[in-house]
Amino acid sequence: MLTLILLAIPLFAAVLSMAAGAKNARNLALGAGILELIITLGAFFLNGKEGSETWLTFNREWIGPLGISYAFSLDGISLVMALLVALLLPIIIYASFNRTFKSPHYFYGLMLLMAASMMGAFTTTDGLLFYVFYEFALIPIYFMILYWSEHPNKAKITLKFFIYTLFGSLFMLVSLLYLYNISGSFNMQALYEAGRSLSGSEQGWVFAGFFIAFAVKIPVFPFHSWQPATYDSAPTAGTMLLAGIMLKMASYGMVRLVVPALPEGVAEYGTWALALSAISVLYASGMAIAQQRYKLLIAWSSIAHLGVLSAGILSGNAQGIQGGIMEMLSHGILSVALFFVYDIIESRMNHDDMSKMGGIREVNPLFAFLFFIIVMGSVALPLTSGFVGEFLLLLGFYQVSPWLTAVAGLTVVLGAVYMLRAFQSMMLGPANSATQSFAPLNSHEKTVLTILVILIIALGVYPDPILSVANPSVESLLQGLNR
Amino acid sequence: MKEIVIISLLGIAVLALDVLKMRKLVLPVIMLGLLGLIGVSIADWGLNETPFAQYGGMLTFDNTALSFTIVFASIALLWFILAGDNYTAGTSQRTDIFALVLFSLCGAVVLSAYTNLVMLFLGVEILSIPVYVLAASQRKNVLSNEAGFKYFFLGSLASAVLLFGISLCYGAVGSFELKAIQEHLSGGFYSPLILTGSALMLIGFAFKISVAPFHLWAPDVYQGAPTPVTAYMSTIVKGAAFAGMFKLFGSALQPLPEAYSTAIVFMIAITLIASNITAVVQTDTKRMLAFSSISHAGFMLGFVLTASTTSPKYLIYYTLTYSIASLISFFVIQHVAAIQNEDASTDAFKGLIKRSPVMAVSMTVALLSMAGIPPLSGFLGKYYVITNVIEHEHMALVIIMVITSAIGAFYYLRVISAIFTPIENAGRIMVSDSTRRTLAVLSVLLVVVFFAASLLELL
Amino acid sequence: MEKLVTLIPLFPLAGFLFITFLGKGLSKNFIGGIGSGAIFLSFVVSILVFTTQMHGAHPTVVKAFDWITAGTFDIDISFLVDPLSAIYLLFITGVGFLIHLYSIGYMHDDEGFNRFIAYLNLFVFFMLILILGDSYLTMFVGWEGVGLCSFMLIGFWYKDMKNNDAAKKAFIVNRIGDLGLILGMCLLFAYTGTLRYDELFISERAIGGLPTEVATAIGILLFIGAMGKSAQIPLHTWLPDAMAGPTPVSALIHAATMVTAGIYMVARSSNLYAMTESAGDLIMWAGILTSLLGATIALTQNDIKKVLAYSTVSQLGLMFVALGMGAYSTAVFHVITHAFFKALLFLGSGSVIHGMGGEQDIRRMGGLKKHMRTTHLTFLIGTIAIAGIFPFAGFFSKDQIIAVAFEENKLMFLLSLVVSACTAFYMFRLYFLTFHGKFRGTHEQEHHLHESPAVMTLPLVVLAVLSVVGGFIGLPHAVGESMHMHWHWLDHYLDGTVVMPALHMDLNTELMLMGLATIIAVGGIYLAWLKYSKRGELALEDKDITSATHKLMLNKYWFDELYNAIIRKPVDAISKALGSFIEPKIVDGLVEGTGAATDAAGGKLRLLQSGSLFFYILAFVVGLIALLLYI
Amino acid sequence: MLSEYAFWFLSFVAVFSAAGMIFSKNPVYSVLSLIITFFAVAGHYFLLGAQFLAAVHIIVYAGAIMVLFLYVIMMLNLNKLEEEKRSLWSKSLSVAAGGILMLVLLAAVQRTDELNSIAAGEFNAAMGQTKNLGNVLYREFLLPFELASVLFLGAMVGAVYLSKKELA
Amino acid sequence: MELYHNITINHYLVLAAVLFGMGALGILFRRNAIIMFMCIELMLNAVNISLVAFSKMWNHTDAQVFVFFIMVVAAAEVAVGLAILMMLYRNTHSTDTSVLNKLKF
Repeated sequence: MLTLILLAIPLFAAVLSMAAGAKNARNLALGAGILELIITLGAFFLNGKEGSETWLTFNREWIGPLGISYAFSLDGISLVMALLVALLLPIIIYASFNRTFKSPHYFYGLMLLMAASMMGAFTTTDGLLFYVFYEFALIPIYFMILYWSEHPNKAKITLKFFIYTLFGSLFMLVSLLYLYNISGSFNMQALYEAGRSLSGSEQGWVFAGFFIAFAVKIPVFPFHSWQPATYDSAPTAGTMLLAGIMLKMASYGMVRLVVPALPEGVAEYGTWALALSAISVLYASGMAIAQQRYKLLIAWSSIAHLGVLSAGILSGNAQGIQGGIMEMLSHGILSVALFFVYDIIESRMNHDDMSKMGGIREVNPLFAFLFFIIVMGSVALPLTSGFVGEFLLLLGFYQVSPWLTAVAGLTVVLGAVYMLRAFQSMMLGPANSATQSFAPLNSHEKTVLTILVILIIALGVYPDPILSVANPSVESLLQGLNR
Repeated sequence: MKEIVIISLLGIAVLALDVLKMRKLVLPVIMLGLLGLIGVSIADWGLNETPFAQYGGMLTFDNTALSFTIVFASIALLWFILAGDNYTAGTSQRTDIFALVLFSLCGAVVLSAYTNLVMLFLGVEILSIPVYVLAASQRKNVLSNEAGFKYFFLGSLASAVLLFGISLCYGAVGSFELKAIQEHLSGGFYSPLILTGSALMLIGFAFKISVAPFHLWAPDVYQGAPTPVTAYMSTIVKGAAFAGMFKLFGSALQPLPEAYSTAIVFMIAITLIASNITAVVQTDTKRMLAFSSISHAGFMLGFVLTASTTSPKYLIYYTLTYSIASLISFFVIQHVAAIQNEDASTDAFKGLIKRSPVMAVSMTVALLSMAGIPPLSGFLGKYYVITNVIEHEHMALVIIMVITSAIGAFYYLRVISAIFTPIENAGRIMVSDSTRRTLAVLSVLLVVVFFAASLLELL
Repeated sequence: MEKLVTLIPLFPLAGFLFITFLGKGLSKNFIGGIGSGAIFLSFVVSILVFTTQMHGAHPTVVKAFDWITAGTFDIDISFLVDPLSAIYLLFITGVGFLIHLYSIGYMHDDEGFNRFIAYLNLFVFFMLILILGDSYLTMFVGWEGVGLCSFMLIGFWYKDMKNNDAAKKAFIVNRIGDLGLILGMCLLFAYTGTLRYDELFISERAIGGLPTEVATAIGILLFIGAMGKSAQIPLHTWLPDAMAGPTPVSALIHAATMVTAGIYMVARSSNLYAMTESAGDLIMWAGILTSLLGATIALTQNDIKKVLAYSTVSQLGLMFVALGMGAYSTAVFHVITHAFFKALLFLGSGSVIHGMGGEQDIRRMGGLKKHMRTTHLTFLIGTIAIAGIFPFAGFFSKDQIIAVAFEENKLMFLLSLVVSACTAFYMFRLYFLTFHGKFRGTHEQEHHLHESPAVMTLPLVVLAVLSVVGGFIGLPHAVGESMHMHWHWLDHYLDGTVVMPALHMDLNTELMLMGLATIIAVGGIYLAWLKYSKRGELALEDKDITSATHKLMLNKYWFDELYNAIIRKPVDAISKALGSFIEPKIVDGLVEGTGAATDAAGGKLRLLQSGSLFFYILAFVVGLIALLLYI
Repeated sequence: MLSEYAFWFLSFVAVFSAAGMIFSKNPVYSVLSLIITFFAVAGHYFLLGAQFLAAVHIIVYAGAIMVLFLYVIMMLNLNKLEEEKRSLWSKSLSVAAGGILMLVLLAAVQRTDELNSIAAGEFNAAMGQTKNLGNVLYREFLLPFELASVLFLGAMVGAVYLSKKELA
Repeated sequence: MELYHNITINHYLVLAAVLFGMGALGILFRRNAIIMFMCIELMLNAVNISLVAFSKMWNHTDAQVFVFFIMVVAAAEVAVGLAILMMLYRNTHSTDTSVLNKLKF
């Protein structure tokens, strides 16, 4: 029941927003976001309580003979993912109050639609429905970029983004259908059984299909080249949605579909995927080091972190997956934070060329302080949310492939290299003529940044509520896999 | 039977109204007639009516035929509403064209209900001959002439080939009845004669549905024909051809010999590759959609490939959803091109979102549906095809389908990009209320039909 | 009593939070009081904890809260109280308190005073977590946390980019080590399924089943972490640069506490290292090389803090030599004494710098003993202590290392004597050049020269006392016996917590070694006296240096340049290549190429649509023929 | 015996005049050649016992369809030698393609052994007669017959529509 | 199967195939729309011959009736086809199919 409500709120709000017109669109959206958050927290509260089943799951037949149903369930993993959406949505909406958009009701409507589809993808237990939500999320963001971006090259960039990700996810569809062909149902449990009944090499092929889909979206080297340009051209709210939540659908897909369904396919025939993930870390870090512009730098850094994420999840053990879940949440928060910092800087400087900045700390110590914590979260310092995830991921990954972990682990070093460099060249040193007049944070920016920073630290210091909610689900997911 | 009578009489009635100078009544009468057709089809549901059964009845209105009839009738209904704007009310041109469409529709109904190769042949011809005329119906327009002629000529050639195939089958079986053919083949053995015969029939149909390498006519004809006619061709004509083909290959020529599967797989593959890749470089949206239509034919051929295990309802679903999308897109093109000197290039769509939001949004929905993006029904159509093809273990074909789908999305999105690219001082495009409403309803339908796909199981 | 241990890190944390969020507008003295007071409270609790441990209480784990759960991986934030952590607590809070106190005076005129105290508090908090953590992972929290504080404090004066660069360097180099540590933890977990000390070493002895190679690998990986933190070759280059931070920072973080975390970690893992010879050998060699390197470079440096920094590197190396040879408690002993006298020396140098108005070059000093009596005296004590003169603290700990080396490895023994001689020489070179002779600075500086305020000299005095008596916690057998005191008290105290080597040394050898060490130290002092005091020679200006060896040492064996050439430049070049060529041309080029290829193919394929009826019919017929032929 | 000779004769005439139609440069000659072919085909019908069909064939094809053709040719004034400028390449290509198609079809219909096993039933001489044909046409084929009228109507409307002069 | 004196069904099938093939060849060979059109008629006749022969073979009338329908359709096609042709001629003044190349690529 709650799952339906979670799905209905943004959907309904989206329609309402588009119908009601521009005037109160953003407040409506914010309200919907906060309501969503409250209900998600309610679901958190219900989790594990006696008789909460009826509240947290929903199941109706859709296309019966084909084994497709409207099935949703909020187990521990889905709860965390739902939290990711419900937590970031109001923040992103509130963060976008900084800017004014043309036809805001459509802008926020699309945003809410996207939230609905992501919520759907994270909570459904039907394979096809997952695919549907996964794909559908593309549409709103596509239009958000196409219509609200001011990038001169946006048409080409969005096209590439759309086609590339669509191309990838079609492979997922093939793999899903291949499994379905055996199971006769899209119920995830049935898909797991179908997958496990396959021979190792068959699993390897099916895995390849899934991996291409997810690797494009996450993205993992060498399927990433759509991403930096897309982040660059999207309006900041769009980038936040993309980097913060949408990409997690892919990693969530790995958790939900790949790991439990194709254990042998990943373990025996998936080493290449792990290697690609590890290379991804190195490659993206290298690219990040080469960037002059802050937004591109964080775009690349995102790829680097997600390389670790992909590798950790694919290692298929409890540590890797728990780490993955934690990292998804944390990376979501951090991405939103980092891109919000971009938004703040861009709104004052009208550019994000790091070499032309410096000394902002002197002018605006509060901003620098908050930004520093975000940076520390991004370099995965203990007691920030980034660390818990990243460490668990590496821990999980190590059990599968020590040498590749050593490669992927370089993110610990390289991440510090580029993030500190960015922080240093923007914030430290003497202020120059351009940064001299860097305006103080307005109350609204302060609020957003403070909430994000608190989240970063709170989740790093006390991640237990998340981890212990997810843990039973992760263990039941891995049940029957002898690894 | 009543269906055929209604549709034929409707055509005649339209002509009569023309003669009686009551042309204003044409459209309402057609509406009523088509609604009646739909109603009758629903009333006949489950009766398996076979008219003139005592003489070896040549049509059977089973549920599949009825649902095809309903689909065709509904699409036609929508077509008439949308096309109503394009032909000046009260002219004889309008009545003539509408009558031709109705006659052609009669052929479509025959094709979905035939049980005899004679009927098949007649159905194909009744379907096609009016369309030859329709394609050429802009009499002063050389492009339209050219389209009509090419279509007519190659169509006749295909008819001849189809006929030769029918003849050879008859030679081998001694009857035109589908049932007889199926009995003849029940042992699974194909004698050379029937093998050749069915190959020729396959080619005859391959032409009608425009799959490679027999598709070359389609882009030219689609582009040259008046846009409403193109819309009609890509929806009902194509759907009816598929209905006929599916029936032939699904119920008569079973089991399909191995060589056929391979040949069809090959045809699908080159269809998808050739059409999608060529579509990428098109600048004219109408021609681009023609290639897209070919590509969809390639997909739908997948149902024929797997006809032994596929229920026709999935083909019906695909036909319906593709037709809706196709109607929307062609009519939007029509309206966009009409006010800018028949320019249907991608650039002509720039700023459409401001110039006519309804058309822009419905066009977008239609294109996304054709691209197969959920939650639009075009996705489920493709999904059904791919599931079936996977079930038959043609993995290579699946991969090609997938890759070409992605390529397909590319050219659809290019149009969408244009729609949402703002331009300066764009005037609004005025279209009639009925068109606007119809387009809006159709695009909503594309979403609804996705979620209501379970209704399909009623068939 | 052990429950109180949770308070120990909480006080500094509270101090940090208070100063950061509520400290605005409060007076500096008050802030200083809060900061030092917090540490003092911790110190008091630490004493309580320490006393219980001293009286033989059992090691206890105090759980604060659940932290990370993932399948079988289960780590809490909880604190382990045992002799090792207790004694560390004691000197960290103790020395920490003194340095806080000192900072009040030292940083009094700095606009970032609040910030500074807050950072120091935060640092102590993390250091305490590092020490108290009951698992490698909890330790790692502190480990990274102190790195963070080190970063912030090195770059404290952030307007100067040089400081920021030094801070960044420290952080990144440390991170390299941390990667090793992370991988070590991963490997440990992969084999034992836990990272808790208790389960690993005590209750379940989970390391028992480790194959030797794995133990070696883990040992090496963990040691890589220690290399970073404790500035061992090849990750030592950050420490001298870290002197860019304010002097109390150098004293607290980069001499007394943080840099000895590596030793703590290895000592903590002594059970593990005891299982493997080769890891120990590696540590030993890395230690002695670092020690020699530091000692030789220190001979030529002219920046007062740089000399001390290299001296620290060198001393840390010695501690690792001890660790490598299995003498864990000896290393800890040296850590403690070193904390006393090195903190003293740094604070003393800080006092000097304070007095000199920021001047750090010893060539511009001289004759300061007249102006800064307390500083001079305490500095001298520190210098004697580090040089290893009986009965100062440094003598006993260093002697113990030399003794172990004599037992274990004669080559080590010789090399450590060399280090010892160098140490005595460069320290007294520093001492003489700074405090003796004539003043060589500007007039203004001379005019400005003054003794530091009491809040600064008081810690000096306390530390000086500790530098004198600190050695008594580990009196050698021979001395202890004769003085009727507890000998090898520390060894007994730590026995059971860390692995103890079985040393069998008779008294004569012991005495002989002590004598030898003293002679060598005195020799070094004599040479320094001869050169810099008696002959009054001055350190050469950079441009006058001609000797190749001298240049080599002055330039720190060109390590920075080497790393620049083999790591930094290639990384930059590679990332540049990635950005300008590989990404756009190859990776994205492939993607774009696919698009372009499709386009080109479309351009060719559309030619099939020639529009010619003839061609269409031909295609039709050919298709017909093909199908018929195929069937 | 006679019928055997007749077969060969008629076949020869049919093929020969068909070739004449194809290769004649004057469209009028082509039409006339085709009419000869049709007559030959009608002869075959007769030989095969389809007398009524033969008659209808003559009437419809030779009498109506070909006259229509001729009419169009005359009206469009195409009754003169016409130069078709075509490259040798495309000509030989078309001959090759057509020839191969013919060969392939020949090969395909040659493999019809199975037909030999069909027992020759009692030949019904009356089968091709009008009465018989009429019976079948108006009973079994009544529906198609009626539908043919729809077809005609459609064709008629279409042809008239296209030939109308007014408007665009 | 022998249809009459020594003449088997194969003879007729060969005849039909030859005529059909000639029709196809003609369509390819000529560019004059009218001639090409006639070639199609030739192909239809080829089919008719085969059908009549089969009718005789199976001793069944329905194939003959089918031929009847083919003629009907052919007539309808001719009517429409010639109408299109006339119209085309009116616009292009040619019956040469090679002028039909406006729609391409």
